[in-house]
Amino acid sequence: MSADPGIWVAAILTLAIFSFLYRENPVFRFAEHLLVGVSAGYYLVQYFFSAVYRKLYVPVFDNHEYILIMGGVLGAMMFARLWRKYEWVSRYPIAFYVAAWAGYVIPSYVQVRILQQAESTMFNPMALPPAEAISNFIIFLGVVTTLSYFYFSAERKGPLKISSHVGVIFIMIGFGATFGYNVMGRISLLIGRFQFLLTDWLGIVQ
Amino acid sequence: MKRQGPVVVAFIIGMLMLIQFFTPNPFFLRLYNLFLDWKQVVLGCTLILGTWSLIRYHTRRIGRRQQNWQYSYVTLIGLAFMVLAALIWKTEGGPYRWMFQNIQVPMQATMFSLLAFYVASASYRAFRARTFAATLLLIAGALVMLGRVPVGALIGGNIGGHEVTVSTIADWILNVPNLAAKRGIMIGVGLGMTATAIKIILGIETTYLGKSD
Amino acid sequence: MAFYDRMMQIDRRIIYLCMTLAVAIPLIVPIGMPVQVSDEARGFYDHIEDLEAGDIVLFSFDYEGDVMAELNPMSIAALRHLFRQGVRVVSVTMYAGGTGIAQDILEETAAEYGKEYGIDYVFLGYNPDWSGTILRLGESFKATYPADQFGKSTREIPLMQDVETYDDIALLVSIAGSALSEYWAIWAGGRYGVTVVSGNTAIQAILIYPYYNAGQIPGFLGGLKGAAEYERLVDIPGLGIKGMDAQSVAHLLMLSFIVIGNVGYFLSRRHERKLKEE
Amino acid sequence: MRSMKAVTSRPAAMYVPLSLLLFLIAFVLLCAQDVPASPARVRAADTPDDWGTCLRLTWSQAGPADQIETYEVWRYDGAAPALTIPTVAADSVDMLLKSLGWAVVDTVKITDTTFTDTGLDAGSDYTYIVAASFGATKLPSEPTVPVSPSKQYLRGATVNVLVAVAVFMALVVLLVEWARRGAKLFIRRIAGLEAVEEAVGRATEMGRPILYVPGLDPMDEVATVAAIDILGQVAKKAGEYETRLVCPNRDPIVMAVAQQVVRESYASVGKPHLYQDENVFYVTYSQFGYAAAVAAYMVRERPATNFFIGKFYAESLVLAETGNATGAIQIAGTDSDAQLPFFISACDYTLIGEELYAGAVYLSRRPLLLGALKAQDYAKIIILVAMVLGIIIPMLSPEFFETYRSLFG
Repeated sequence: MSADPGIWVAAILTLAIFSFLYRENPVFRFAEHLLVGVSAGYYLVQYFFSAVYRKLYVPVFDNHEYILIMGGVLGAMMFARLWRKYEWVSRYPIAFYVAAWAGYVIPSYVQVRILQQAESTMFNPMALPPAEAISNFIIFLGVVTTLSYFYFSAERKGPLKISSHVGVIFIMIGFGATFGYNVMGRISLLIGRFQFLLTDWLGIVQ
Repeated sequence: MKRQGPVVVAFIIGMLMLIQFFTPNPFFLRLYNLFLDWKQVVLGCTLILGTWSLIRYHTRRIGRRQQNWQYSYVTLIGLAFMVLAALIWKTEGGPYRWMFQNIQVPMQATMFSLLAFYVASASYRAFRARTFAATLLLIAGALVMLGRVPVGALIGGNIGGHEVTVSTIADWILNVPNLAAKRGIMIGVGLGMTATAIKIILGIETTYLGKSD
Repeated sequence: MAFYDRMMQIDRRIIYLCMTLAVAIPLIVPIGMPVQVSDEARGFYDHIEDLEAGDIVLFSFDYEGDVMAELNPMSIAALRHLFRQGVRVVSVTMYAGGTGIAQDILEETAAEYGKEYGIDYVFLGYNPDWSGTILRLGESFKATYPADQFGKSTREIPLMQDVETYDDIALLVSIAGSALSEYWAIWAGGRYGVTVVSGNTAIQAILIYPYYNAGQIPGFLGGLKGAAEYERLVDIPGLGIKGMDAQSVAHLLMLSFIVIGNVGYFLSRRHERKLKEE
Repeated sequence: MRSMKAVTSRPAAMYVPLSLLLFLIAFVLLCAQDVPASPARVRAADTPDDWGTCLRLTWSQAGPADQIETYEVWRYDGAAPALTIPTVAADSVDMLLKSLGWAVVDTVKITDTTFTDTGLDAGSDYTYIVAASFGATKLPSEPTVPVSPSKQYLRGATVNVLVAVAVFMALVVLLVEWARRGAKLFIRRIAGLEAVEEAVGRATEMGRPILYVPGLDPMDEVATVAAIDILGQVAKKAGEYETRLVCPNRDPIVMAVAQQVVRESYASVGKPHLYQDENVFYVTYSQFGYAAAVAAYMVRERPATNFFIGKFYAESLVLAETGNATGAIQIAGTDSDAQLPFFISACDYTLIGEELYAGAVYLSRRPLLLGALKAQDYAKIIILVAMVLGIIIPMLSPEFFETYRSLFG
């Protein structure tokens, strides 16, 4: 059994969280509130200090890159929302924050999520062994019908009805597969916690 | 100033970032890096607003003696302790790091590991051959689940000269129908995301600025 | 309540209890199940195996404490493999919570192979904003990370003299609990032409398949099974192989519950049909 | 030498020229192997897709590889004057080149036969020499033709993306304009969204709150923007029914935006007094800290309706399964495809992928947004046609197929 108080604290809190599976109870409630408080403090320190110190204080005061003051100005503008009358001021940093990334993602998503995915769906059936050609054709069929499932401009009637039904078949198989595949990952997390309890804390398993 | 200003800002900033992708001009790259730095500072500052909101939420609960108000002290003390610990003993070691490693990390990991239980109860409920669609979900799920553990490679046999096991079927499901569905969804989502981003830049979408229509 | 109704409505807590036992017992009493290697894991292995001594690999710890159980076995096995090959490792993390994990694993594996900090490996630490970091590394490593995790200037670290941009990187390994390996592939791979292989949590791994098939990520390890397969390939048994027994038993347990639920469902349907006929 | 002897000892004169020839061939072959040659065919060219700061050098391997240790790349800023180097002694070569204004840029491994010189000025001329160096010997190549790096305004590899983005933007602008002019645009029913009204109504009847989780991602994630849109619509309904809406947040900026949106929504249905800051609050940036708090909230306060709309990660099942156990009506919507199966198995309605983006449009029925949704559908048709062509074309002409396919890569 471990003699490290840190391990003991961690083990007790681990059990406290597990107790939620049985029912919500005071021990869990304590652990949950502690987790919220400690993690909120942790991230405040990590992000506030890393951002304001590294991206504002150091560049401006040590490196004299005065343009970075603008970040501080935008950040300060967010505080305007504490007074309802000046809340509109905070819309500027929000507009900046959202639009900067929106502009950036447009070409990236078009390239990676649309064009390249369409490209990988195309294939030359003559150049492939039959088994692979069939698999590729199934992929093609699945992509086309799944995409047709998301066609909003018409009622699902006639050919669209058939193709979106086929699309649902693919979607359901895909979801089943994702579900099944994820089971493994979820269980390994639990294995990790048990390894901690059994090895690090109790020392039963080596 | 109040209404149109932010929309104009969104247009200019968004367009600059859009152009950035297409040109090797270093000015745009510098701009991009600058914007990222500004964004970090905005997030850092807003975290103070967020934390303020958390503090107010809990002080109100205590003030009004709402149900379970005593626990709000735990949150507030935990928060205050972390901030003070960082200020007094710095973040590389000391109590700040100890709290992170022995309180935050194990609880987060345990919360995450609850998924092993939830995934079991959810699959027990959802994987039932009620409808055609649910049956497909069930079959694909069960095959992949079996195929991804060592047992799966042992179940199967030789069909037409090919070694077919649950593992190979599972791999085929992952690589063919699953891939097709994922890709179809991905293209659709890509279009939706791109359209939304275009709407933001062009000022067609403004709800995020808190404007109702 | 009829028996088949009971089969369909097992209390959640009974499922939870069985799950606890299914994971705990095999850990205490191991069974030793065989591991079969997938093509994805072989791709990951081959890309590392093809490296030459002296090559430089960028190794990114893209995860935090919550997925340690799944990803630490991969990081450890991959670093052992890299160090065994005599490859030099430049390491980073894209998560604030990843620094402690990265530091521990690097120190532990480097010590096993007698590697020296600053010459054989270096840890640059965490830089907020992963997307910016990924792109900026393409312009300059030293400008993105003026100092390493321990505050030492990167200009003074011998290993960093050979690293200016992605052009100097022979392979990028991202061990990720999120979409980060996809982003590495999209930006570092797509824009700067670095080969990216990844180790992923099982949930993330399923999203890697489109990238794997399109050749954007030519090899990856999926979940604990991926780690076990890889441990098999490098022939260094570790946490992955140890956990596979518990994994197998837990899967069988879940399948049994699903079977019970379905049998109950069919019995109840048959019963309903009988009632109708009567 | 032995062969010469052999020739003279034989009378047959015809062997003499033949032997000489053989000797010559042998000599040339031996020389080719023994005497190192300087790097040949040195070329400098502009690198594509940059801002005129790089030049790329290529050359063919100098022989023999086992003797040469490294290559030195020398640069002369400008068009170098003609140059003859009479010596191969490394020191003399260095001195001569340096005195003429040449400088070493870098030393390259013997296995490399390319080098990219960076940090140059666009438009200026540069001349290069590549010298093979071994021991005290250095064999410089002929100087290259002077080359100047040039600026490219457009990254060549992104032209297809540029065209696609331009087409898509044009579609959006056109259809939005069309909608603005009052064109009637049809959108089909989306099941999950029909249920919103019912879900809000149920919470009202039961006198319990509505929980709205706007995903875990920051405000710049597109899914979060969609989640905020839908939040606005849900808040209006909640305002009409005077039902409490609770929205815990993981990201502080999303919290700020959500507060504003909820307040405006209440105001727009004439119930501004219903808004209270404490119902839209920040919890913690920690993913599972947040999940723990929200799960605990569901068990303690038992909201009648849960919305999980936006970008989700592994915590999705913690939220959905806990909500399912409390018996709440659950409506989910996400583009995180890995989380969709969990939402589908534990929620009553799930907006899948793109439906999330259609959701806000569908609920608000704002014509401009409808126009943009139409643009998405037309783009979808273009992609579908392009993919169908992508399997028809190879059957007709495999050569053209490669070209066609490369348009997308």
